[in-house]
Amino acid sequence: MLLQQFINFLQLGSIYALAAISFSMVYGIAGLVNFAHGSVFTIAMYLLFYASTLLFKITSATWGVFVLSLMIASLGTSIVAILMERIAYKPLRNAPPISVVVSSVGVGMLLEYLALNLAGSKAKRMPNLIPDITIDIAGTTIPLFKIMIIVIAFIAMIILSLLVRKTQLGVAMRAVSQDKTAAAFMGIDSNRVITYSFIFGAVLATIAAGLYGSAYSIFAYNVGDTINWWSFIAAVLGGIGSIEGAVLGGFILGGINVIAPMVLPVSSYKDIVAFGVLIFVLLIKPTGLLGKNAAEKV
Amino acid sequence: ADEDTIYFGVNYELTGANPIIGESAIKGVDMAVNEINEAGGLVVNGKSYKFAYKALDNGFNTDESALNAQEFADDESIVASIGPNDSDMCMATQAIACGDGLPMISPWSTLVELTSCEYYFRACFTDTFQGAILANYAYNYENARTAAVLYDMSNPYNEGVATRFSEVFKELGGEVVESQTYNGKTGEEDFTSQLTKITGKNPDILLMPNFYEEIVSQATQARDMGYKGKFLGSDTWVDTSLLEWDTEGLLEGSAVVGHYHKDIASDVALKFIDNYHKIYGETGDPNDIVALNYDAVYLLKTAIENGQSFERKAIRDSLANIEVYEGVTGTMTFNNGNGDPTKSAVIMKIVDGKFQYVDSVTP
Amino acid sequence: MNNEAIVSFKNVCMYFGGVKAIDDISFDVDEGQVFGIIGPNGAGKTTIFNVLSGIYKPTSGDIYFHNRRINNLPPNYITGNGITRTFQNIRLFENQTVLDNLKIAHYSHIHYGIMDVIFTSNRFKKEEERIEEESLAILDFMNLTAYAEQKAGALPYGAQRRIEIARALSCKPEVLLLDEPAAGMNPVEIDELNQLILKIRNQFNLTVLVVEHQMRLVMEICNEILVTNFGRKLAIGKPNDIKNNPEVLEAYLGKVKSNE
Amino acid sequence: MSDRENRQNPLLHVSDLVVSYGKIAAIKGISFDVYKGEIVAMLGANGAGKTTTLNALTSVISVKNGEIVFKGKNIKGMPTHKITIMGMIHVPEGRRIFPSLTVGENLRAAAYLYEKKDKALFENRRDYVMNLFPRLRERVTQLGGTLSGGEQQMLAIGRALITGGDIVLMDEPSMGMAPNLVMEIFETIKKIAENGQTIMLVEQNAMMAMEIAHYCYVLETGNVTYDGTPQMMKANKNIVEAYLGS
Amino acid sequence: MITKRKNHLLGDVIPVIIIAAILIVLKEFKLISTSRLLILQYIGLYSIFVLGINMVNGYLGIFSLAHAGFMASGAYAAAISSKYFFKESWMFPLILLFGGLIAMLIGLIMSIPSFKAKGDYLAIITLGFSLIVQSFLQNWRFVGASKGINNVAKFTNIYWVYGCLLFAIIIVRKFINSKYGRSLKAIREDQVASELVSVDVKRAKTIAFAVSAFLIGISGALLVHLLGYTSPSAYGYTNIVDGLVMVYLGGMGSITGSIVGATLWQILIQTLKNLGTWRWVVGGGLLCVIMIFLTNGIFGNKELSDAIHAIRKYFSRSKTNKTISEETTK
Ligand SMILES: Nc1ncnc2c1ncn2[C@@H]1O[C@H](COP(=O)(O)OP(=O)(O)OP(=O)(O)O)[C@@H](O)[C@H]1O
Ligand SMILES: Nc1ncnc2c1ncn2[C@@H]1O[C@H](COP(=O)(O)OP(=O)(O)OP(=O)(O)O)[C@@H](O)[C@H]1O
Ligand SMILES: CC(C)C[C@H](N)C(=O)O
Ligand SMILES: [Mg+2]
Ligand SMILES: [Mg+2]
Repeated sequence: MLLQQFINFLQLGSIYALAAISFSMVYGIAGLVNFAHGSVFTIAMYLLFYASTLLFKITSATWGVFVLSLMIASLGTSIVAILMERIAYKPLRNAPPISVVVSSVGVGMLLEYLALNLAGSKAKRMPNLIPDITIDIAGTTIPLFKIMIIVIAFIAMIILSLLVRKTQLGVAMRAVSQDKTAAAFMGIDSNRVITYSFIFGAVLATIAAGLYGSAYSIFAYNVGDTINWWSFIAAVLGGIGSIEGAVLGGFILGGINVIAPMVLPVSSYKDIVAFGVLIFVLLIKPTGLLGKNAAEKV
Repeated sequence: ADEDTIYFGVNYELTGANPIIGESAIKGVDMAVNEINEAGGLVVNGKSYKFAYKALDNGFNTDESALNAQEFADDESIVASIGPNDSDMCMATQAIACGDGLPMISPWSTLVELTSCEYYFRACFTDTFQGAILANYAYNYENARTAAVLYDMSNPYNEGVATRFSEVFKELGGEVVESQTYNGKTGEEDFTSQLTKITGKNPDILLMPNFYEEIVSQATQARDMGYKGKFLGSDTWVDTSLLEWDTEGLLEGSAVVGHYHKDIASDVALKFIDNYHKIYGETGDPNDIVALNYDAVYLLKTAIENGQSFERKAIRDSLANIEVYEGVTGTMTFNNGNGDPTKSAVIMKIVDGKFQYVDSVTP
Repeated sequence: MNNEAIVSFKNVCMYFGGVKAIDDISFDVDEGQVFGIIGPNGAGKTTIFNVLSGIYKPTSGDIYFHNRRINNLPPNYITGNGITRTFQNIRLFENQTVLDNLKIAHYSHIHYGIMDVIFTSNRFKKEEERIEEESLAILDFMNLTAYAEQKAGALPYGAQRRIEIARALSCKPEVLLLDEPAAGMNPVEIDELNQLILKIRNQFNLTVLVVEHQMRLVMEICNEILVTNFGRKLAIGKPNDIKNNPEVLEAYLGKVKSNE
Repeated sequence: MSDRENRQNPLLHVSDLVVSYGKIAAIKGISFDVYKGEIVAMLGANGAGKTTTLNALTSVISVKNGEIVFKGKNIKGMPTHKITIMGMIHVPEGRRIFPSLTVGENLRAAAYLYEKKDKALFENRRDYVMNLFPRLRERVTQLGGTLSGGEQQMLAIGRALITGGDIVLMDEPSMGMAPNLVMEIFETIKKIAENGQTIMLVEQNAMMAMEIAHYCYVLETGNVTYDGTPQMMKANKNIVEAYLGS
Repeated sequence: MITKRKNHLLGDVIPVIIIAAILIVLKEFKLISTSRLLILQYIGLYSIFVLGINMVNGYLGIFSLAHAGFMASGAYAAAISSKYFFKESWMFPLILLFGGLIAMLIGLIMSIPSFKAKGDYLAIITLGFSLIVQSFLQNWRFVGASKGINNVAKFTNIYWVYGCLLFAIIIVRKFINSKYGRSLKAIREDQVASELVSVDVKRAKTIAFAVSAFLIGISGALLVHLLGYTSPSAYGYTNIVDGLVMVYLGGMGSITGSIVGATLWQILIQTLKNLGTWRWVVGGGLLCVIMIFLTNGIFGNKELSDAIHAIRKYFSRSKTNKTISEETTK
């Protein structure tokens, strides 16, 4: 039972963590609390749904369908993300960040309700994207998809973390996030770098959607809403701009969600406890768990 | 021409958290209105009038629900209002119903407090009623002696059913071994901890009075956590999508309370189902929301024709005195001294991926 | 001697992790002096100002102002009670007018409360009038009147430096800390600044501490100079002694003497 | 290089440049040339428009009127990063260090254009910079934002040296530098020029600037009022009085 | 010389008085339907709400999401007080005050995290606070848990709403033009520099949060007594986002902007209703377009009174032209 709960925690944590880093890509680099990111997640869900439903009509090779529909959906969400960036955010590059937040709220609504109008208000069930196999670990049967979710999420996280920390592009991304003009003096095209961050964000959101869909198959047009809030919370909790932080934040939220109802006598107090813990942590570490102290010297 | 048209308002949840409610609701209303008009409209004082409605989206938002209600109340051509469906939305309009004397019929709000206002009526039974039925069913039909509940604590409906179920189940001699909640408003999708606790107590039956979109996930997780017993569901389960989604048959054997069933359907109901398929061409049968909204319109019609008046007060009085209305969702009688109809509920069981009729319960 | 000192450092240390920004520094500043602090880049000069104005709490040691220990006081309290500074990287309220920049700095010397605000009491009106007049007077003194209604951020560098000084004066300090006031000025402008600093000191009865790399300023107006290097005190003395101190020449001024 | 009049094809040619903030013109139609291998100094009082000029060259602010020809190509309105790629490097006023990147990462960001292709070049240049400013080597892992003012200035210059390019625009590189380092910086500038890079230098330290410059322009409230060789400048009483002091 | 700048209090208040007068006429002569009147009351009370948010998010420049929590506290406190203590309609001012004060008390507590945490970290702390309030109300049986409170006396009317709005505007104006207001704007730009010119940052933040919460609490109190009902679900994410949209749409740090933001958003919600499910496709698009073309919100940080000031200046200039040209030649 404990092992099972642990796996559940890992599963939920991985999904939150992945969603959080996908959010964090744009958030950390373009410095934008992107309320429309949830809509990208929603769109990813629909694209995955339609792509896989269609593909399953042709073939029954689950893995193939999984990978292929992820690719199709990633392409779709990337295009959406690029358009979104060009149309709604680029004109606001020099605006106060908060204006961009409001603009993103607008874009988010637009995309979400577009999805509602195109796909209908009926909820959908994501086909099983990961083969329905169970494995035995120490006497407990664990569905394969749970393991896969955890594995895929970890791979994505490690790749991304290396990318941002070690590569030239990663350094450029962080430079752009701090001073676009100064970055331009180094020959860095900030628009391009920001576009990359939107694309990475979209692809990661798509993977997160694929995993989410495998775990919780029924979804409607507003799935992305709460995911977005959780991602925002996780990203901040871990320390803004830190990929590892977002991962940690995601796992903590997952942990609270799994542990709180377990230890509390009355599960309806769960949210109070969860947000209480959140506030407490941020009061003790006001720059997030892994966030660097904002480098400001007088 | 316009003088011959009688309007009512529809205050419905087209956008916001659960757009499927609004979409289904308007289908039911639309069907009923068209049918009535085809059949010659409303006949009052020997004259026949066309029946029509003005629909306003409330965005699943209390401010907007109230505003819609106020707009209907102001509009003198509007005789009554149908909806909202959600209890929270309804409660925001309650003060207007009474304050301005506009009769309102909620098709689907099962919250007990709703009809404490004398202008509010409903086309459905209440949470107390269905909670009791569920408890009885669990105890007597399934011989359950221990039960557990898992419900969305952010919604008064879910809480209402769960609470009543627990009360009655205890009265009958059973024991509610675990009562677990989650918060639907924060988009919770993982219930494994709650379900682990429930499974640990090994209840005979598990009640999940939640919206059907959440059920598959909850059932899957319950099974994953090793829950072997049966599930029990409330009227928010009754939508054929639920059965389509349940590809693994996890819900087999679960029982739910609903508002009507094809197998015991009256002619009215059969015609309704038939028409629905003709108009909307959908494979699944109309869900309870469609049926209740349809009935709500007919209730209004009945009241108007009974009272032979379009006056709001008169409509209210005549609604309160409807003796028999044969609806899709059963026969209703308003004899409780308030806006609650006396009507029966249907117990159904999910067998072979279908809702199978088990029994009807009359109060 | 000690009792006359308005500001004194006693064995102050300030460490950032492994970096010893200030390492055991002691000195006294007498009232009415212009006290210079010089030293190579990263020698801890700005950090001395930072601990003195309360932004950082020193790792160890004590700081006295009028013989009162001020190590643990919050910055706004220290500023309100007589030690005010300017910044090496100008930090004006860029989007506000020059006049408002000065009015903000009056904060601790405005005597009315919330209730006066709500009821627009006479006291409120009088105080508001007073600070407006005082601000304008300071601007006039600093030759900045022309800029009063302009946004501070759009003004030339030199003007911004003077506005910073004007703003600091609005806090009614006894001790004024200037961090590289002459940076970005040409020799002619520096000469003007020298006069200005002396004028301010005399007019407002101040003690001035100034960090600067421009010898044209330091040697001209300072009564005493502290030289730091790697966070430690290298020398302290009169300008002439410092100018000819071989250690200072080696570590700071460079082999060739500055053009004088 | 005093035979400037006879030289053809300046590396950078600016004519009738007008820049304004809102309605107020900060630069009122200035022209100047910079030839390859030269150190050109631009002098002027506070607020004369020196920074504005440099910012206009690299499109940090938009140009209202005039022409900017760099390597024979009109770069007016070209995005900043493309101008950098063409070889014009800007060391801005106020240093503009990336505060949350470490010193090492700041330097690495400066090699964005070629690091992938030529890692060795980056390492060479980085070593050169670190030898020039040993303090930067000591502090590779310190966050840029916590450096002292002068240390930041070292880093800003170091970044430009790493980026390379044909012409470096320096906005008051000696600002906030200790006297001993000021001399070192001017020597470095001289050395860079000798190695073939061109320098456009904005300086308040007119004395030092003139020592190393080949040609000077004097800017007064948005207009070029004098230009000539340093010798000519030093001979001009007005200029000496206004910028060099007694 | 400097034109001495008077506080054109009337500049902001007069329009509201005029509007209110028009409303009274409309209402008393029944020239307007009750539902239009209801929209106007929403506009009025959300203007108060937004003015409150603006104190912290606009003037102080903190990205706070605490407003849902403040509104809930004000609404519930007021509802309880009118249900159990202040049952008569003449006690309505007491009810409003009670709602405002309870919210203010909570606001005082909420200012503490802002001493230490900054930016989005503070945003999440305040978000957590709002959600804790909501969750607490969902659990509290005494106030109906998720069912909320119904049968609350409908004391609110257009006079109360616009009376309170007028009060709110005056309070905010006075506040902003005092040393406290100036210090908020200074902190918004540079907290460290503010401290180093003697501004008591903690005090300024505490006061800002308190005033903000007080106004938001009053708007909540007005809302419950307008609808006669409230439930916890009204104070969740939607409320939080709506508040943000209204503040920044109008312009942060502008009183006029707050009112314009609230008005525009309420009108947008109503007019788009006819579009069915397309309403938020259009609404979202519009929001985005407005922000692109008016990057600082509709009013930016300008006030209506600035326009009056400018006009006055223009006219006075033509009169005193001579003296000014004298000054400039000097
Ligand atoms: N917050 C901090 N974290 C880490 N190191 C710091 C911090 N503040 C200062 N330092 C280091 O402490 C040393 C002293 O810095 P300080 O700013 O006092 O130098 P300075 O003497 O003012 O130099 P300059 O003349 O260049 O302005 C520097 O090496 C600097 O890098
Ligand atoms: N953002 C701005 N908005 C409005 N005016 C500006 C702005 N930046 C600069 N100016 C004005 O343009 C003129 C030129 O300024 P610039 O910064 O180019 O001068 P500078 O020669 O570099 O002076 P310094 O030696 O002080 O750096 C000044 O009068 C200044 O007030
Ligand atoms: C779930 C809701 C839309 C309907 C439910 N019967 C209620 O009373 O609220
Ligand atoms: Mg310094
Ligand atoms: Mg400059």
